[in-house]
Amino acid sequence: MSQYTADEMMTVAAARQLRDGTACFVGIGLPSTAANLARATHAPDLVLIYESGCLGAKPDRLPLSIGDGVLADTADAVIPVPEVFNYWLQPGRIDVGFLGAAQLDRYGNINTTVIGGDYTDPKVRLPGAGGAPEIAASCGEVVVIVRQSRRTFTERVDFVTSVGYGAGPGDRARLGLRGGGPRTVITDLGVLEADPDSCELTLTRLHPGVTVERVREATGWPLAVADDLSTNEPPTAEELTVLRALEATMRAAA
Amino acid sequence: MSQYTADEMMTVAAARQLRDGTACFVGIGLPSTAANLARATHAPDLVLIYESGCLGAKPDRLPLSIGDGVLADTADAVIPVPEVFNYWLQPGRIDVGFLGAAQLDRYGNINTTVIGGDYTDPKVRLPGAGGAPEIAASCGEVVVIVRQSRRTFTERVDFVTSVGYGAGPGDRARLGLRGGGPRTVITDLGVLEADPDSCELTLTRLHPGVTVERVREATGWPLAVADDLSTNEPPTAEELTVLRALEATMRAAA
Amino acid sequence: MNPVGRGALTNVTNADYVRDKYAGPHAEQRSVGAMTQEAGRLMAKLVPLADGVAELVRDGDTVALEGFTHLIPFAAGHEIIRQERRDLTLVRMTPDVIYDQLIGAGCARRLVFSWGGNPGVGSLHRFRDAVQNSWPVPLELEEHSHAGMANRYVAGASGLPFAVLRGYTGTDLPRHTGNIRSIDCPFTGETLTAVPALNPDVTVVHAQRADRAGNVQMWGITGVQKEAVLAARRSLVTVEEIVDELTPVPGQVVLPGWAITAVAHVPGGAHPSYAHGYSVRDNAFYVAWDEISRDRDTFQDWIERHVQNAGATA
Amino acid sequence: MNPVGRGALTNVTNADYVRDKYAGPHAEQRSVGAMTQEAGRLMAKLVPLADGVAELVRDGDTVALEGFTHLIPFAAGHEIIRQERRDLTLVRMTPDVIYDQLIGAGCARRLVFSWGGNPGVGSLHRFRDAVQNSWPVPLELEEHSHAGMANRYVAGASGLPFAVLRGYTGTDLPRHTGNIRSIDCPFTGETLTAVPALNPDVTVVHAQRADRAGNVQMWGITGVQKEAVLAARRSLVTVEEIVDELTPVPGQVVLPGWAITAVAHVPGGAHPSYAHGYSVRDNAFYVAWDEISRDRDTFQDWIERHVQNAGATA
Repeated sequence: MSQYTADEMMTVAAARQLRDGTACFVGIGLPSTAANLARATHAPDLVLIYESGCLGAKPDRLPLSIGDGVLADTADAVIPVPEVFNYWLQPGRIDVGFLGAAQLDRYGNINTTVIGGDYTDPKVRLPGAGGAPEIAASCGEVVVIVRQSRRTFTERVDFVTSVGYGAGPGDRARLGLRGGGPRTVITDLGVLEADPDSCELTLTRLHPGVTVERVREATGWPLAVADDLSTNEPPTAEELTVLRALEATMRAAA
Repeated sequence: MSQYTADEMMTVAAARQLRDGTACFVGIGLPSTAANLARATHAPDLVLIYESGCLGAKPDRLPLSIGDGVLADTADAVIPVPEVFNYWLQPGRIDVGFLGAAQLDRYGNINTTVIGGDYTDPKVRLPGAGGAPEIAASCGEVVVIVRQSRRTFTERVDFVTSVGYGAGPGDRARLGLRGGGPRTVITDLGVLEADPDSCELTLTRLHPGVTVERVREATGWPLAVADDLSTNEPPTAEELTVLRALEATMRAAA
Repeated sequence: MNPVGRGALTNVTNADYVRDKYAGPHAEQRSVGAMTQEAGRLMAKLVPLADGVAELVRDGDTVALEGFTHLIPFAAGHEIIRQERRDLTLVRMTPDVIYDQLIGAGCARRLVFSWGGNPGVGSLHRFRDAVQNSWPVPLELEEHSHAGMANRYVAGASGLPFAVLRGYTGTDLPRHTGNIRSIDCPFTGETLTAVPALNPDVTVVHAQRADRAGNVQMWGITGVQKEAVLAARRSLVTVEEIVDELTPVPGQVVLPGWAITAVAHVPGGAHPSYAHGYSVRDNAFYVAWDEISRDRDTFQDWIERHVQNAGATA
Repeated sequence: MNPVGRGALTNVTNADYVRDKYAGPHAEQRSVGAMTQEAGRLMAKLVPLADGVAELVRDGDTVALEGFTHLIPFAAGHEIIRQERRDLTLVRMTPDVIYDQLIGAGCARRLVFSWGGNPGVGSLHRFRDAVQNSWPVPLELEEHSHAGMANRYVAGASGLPFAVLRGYTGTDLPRHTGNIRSIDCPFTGETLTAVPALNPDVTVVHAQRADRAGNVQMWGITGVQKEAVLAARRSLVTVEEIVDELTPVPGQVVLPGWAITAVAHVPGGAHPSYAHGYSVRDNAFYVAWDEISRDRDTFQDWIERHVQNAGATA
């Protein structure tokens, strides 16, 4: 087993989450890296959908942006952006939505809009919603990839950009959100899964060498831990080789 | 001057109605023949729009149907049918809509749905609305081409498929119809134009050799006749030559 | 409760929704027997036409065979006649000769449409006979405009219950077609027209090509086919050709295999209509149909000889 | 009165409407000075970029420079900075570096958007500085989701006052963005979300090619450009190349010249973004922008040297 970083473990764990043959709505950055790693390893028929309009993109390098030409060149179909949201996302055709977060609460509600202060006078102005609110609403399930820290994993998000389970069980149904919500959160420390009864994000897996205590310290609420907590397999040599080759393509293109 | 038929005079008169550089929504049959005649003679930059999705079609023969391949092969753009109606017709981008009619009343209301009896048990079941209701609603103006007879030019249409001026002045505004309505009706006997005050179709031009009396006999209501009634120029030799060549292409393709 | 605002996010104990799989109008599309799942992969299954119709088109279904005089799925329509489907609600913007045949053969109970005719020729006599004389069975009509039908498919493909348009205003259509309603703009107060989504049980279209994963490629006039397929619970696409790779073509519409239930290889499956790049319209047939279809006996004789006694690829 | 039914068709004497020309949201598109009419023909006018911006982009306008990291109209944005437009309402789904530049240069009063960032790199520092510190001028925000913005353009292009979607539900966006409302389906009673149409005064996009009649052709990722152009009262398209004939290209979007106000020949006009088939993204610039834009002085120095002192084709 090679040496690897916490980010590499996170990306590998996220990639493993994706089943072959499913359709996955991919954001740029960590989600794109993980989805392309999955496609290059155990999930060759993973369907990658980028919100720029590329359905079934099969890039041979990591795209530099959501609208990289390599996505159009390799896609099954390039479609107008309104169709991405209206014809593909909204009707529930997409199995997995991959999201990042600047803040996340115990019910998987996500903030990517503003932190601190007031909406009109924030401490930090973030990029905003993008496709996330409707990805979180309509995909079969949502996978969140985010580095874990007390600043990010907060008791309450400063702005609900994308709804997880709202304030708990039943809220998604009450709001009429038809997708399954954030089933899984992959971090650099481990994996959290929404408890099927309480909807609360629960630590179910640790990355090798990480302790529960360390995850608790990086979580801004009293963290639920699964009884059958397990430890992830470290990245295989193949996973690391492919991941590093992918990242090298991005550096080369940049 | 050559010999010509009443249908040829009608088609030539309709073609002359189309100004170069305008955008025209074309139905199959007489409208398509007239529009292509216009494009081949005085209006080379007439933009032909077919509801099958062909914008700016430039067919070198008369199409056999609204979805003839020659329309796609020669169009500036082939677009999905929903876009024809939503992006092009509905916002009022199209100057002239060309319609036929099975029945027509003095206010240019058109029936292409059922004749006689009751809607659920009609004497004659016609093809129905197609694109006509919204063409009649949204085009800058409407030109109707129809052979004139008492059966067709009726006091009251059996079914309002497409609205002309409703029951008279102000009705289009009241209904929220944004296009100008049926300004001109071209028949095998002459040309009727909507009076700007009364909205009533008024005989303004006769085809050569036709009398007012003959037009009155072919009209199912007391026909208004313009004070300055004039007579159309007969088809020129060029118009007839081009028209007959166009019609020959259709027979050849069939 | 304002469903757009955050609303009252109170705790309840029932968390069923968390465990539920999304069960919207397209749930069935992913689970129609063995047709969509093979070795865990989401892709269209390649099937013989007869099997595709047998599994996907059922008595009583709402069925759309779409096309705008181009790529009309005649062969699939003939297979529906051969398999004697009954009580179908047929949906199409421009029902033409294949719908005349389905109606004359007694497959349809109801027609949802906006223009019914023999394109470039004239009227549909079997359609007329069914409406005017209930032969061979009564035919209910639900009649729209093209703009309305196109938008109904768009809403269906979009997972919305309705669409908004400027349409039908002042016409007699809303007197006879129940599901044309008005709707007010929540911003300007302006009144517009609403029509409900169309979600056929099955949509059947013909296309030029598919690859072995069931990705479908069509070009030329593609009408409302994409929307009709995406609006449907199940879909069957007949194609001229199965190829190893779909090389890009200008003006193409590509439907990914995972959005289609089944693909059948049926060369010439659009005859007498045409497949751009593969065949031209058999205009003589359209003209001949006017005569064939005028009389019930000549119609039945034609169906007997050219459909009933012909194979699945007729 | 039910506007969908025939209503009361009574006689009134005022027939003004009959004589009125249609005066909907696109009336201006056909009559913006000399730009749309030439020898009676409806077509886009070919203009130098500086003239196009001078005539079509006005102080106080609502302006959309659209693109989804591909075909971003940087050169046109720079010309807007050079001509010192002020009080613009900038509209875009993905405001990126060119919007950071316009905002930092003080052209904008308001931003209507759904995601503002340096794509693939990080945050926009001039955007942040304007929001957090009102530098150089305060920037009002109207914030949406991508689905909402895309549908707002679709409604604008369609001549409708609003669009319907499943969106925003449960988020905090409707608390801060006034024009997100709920709407009930007139058929099912289900509550959905409505957003108002976007109709920019002018939309600016970059495309690969145009012909001499101003027909525009773009391909690759074409985002929401078609809708943004069709939704606008006026439009300006910069292109890599003017050609005699637009040969078809797979994946193309063609906008007819009669639907566009003006076309300017600006090779490289998308730099540092890319034009599929003509150039590749200058990623180093996007990375460098992160540094350049962090500091007000380095930003101003860059604008001075690379925009103010550069020609119209910079």
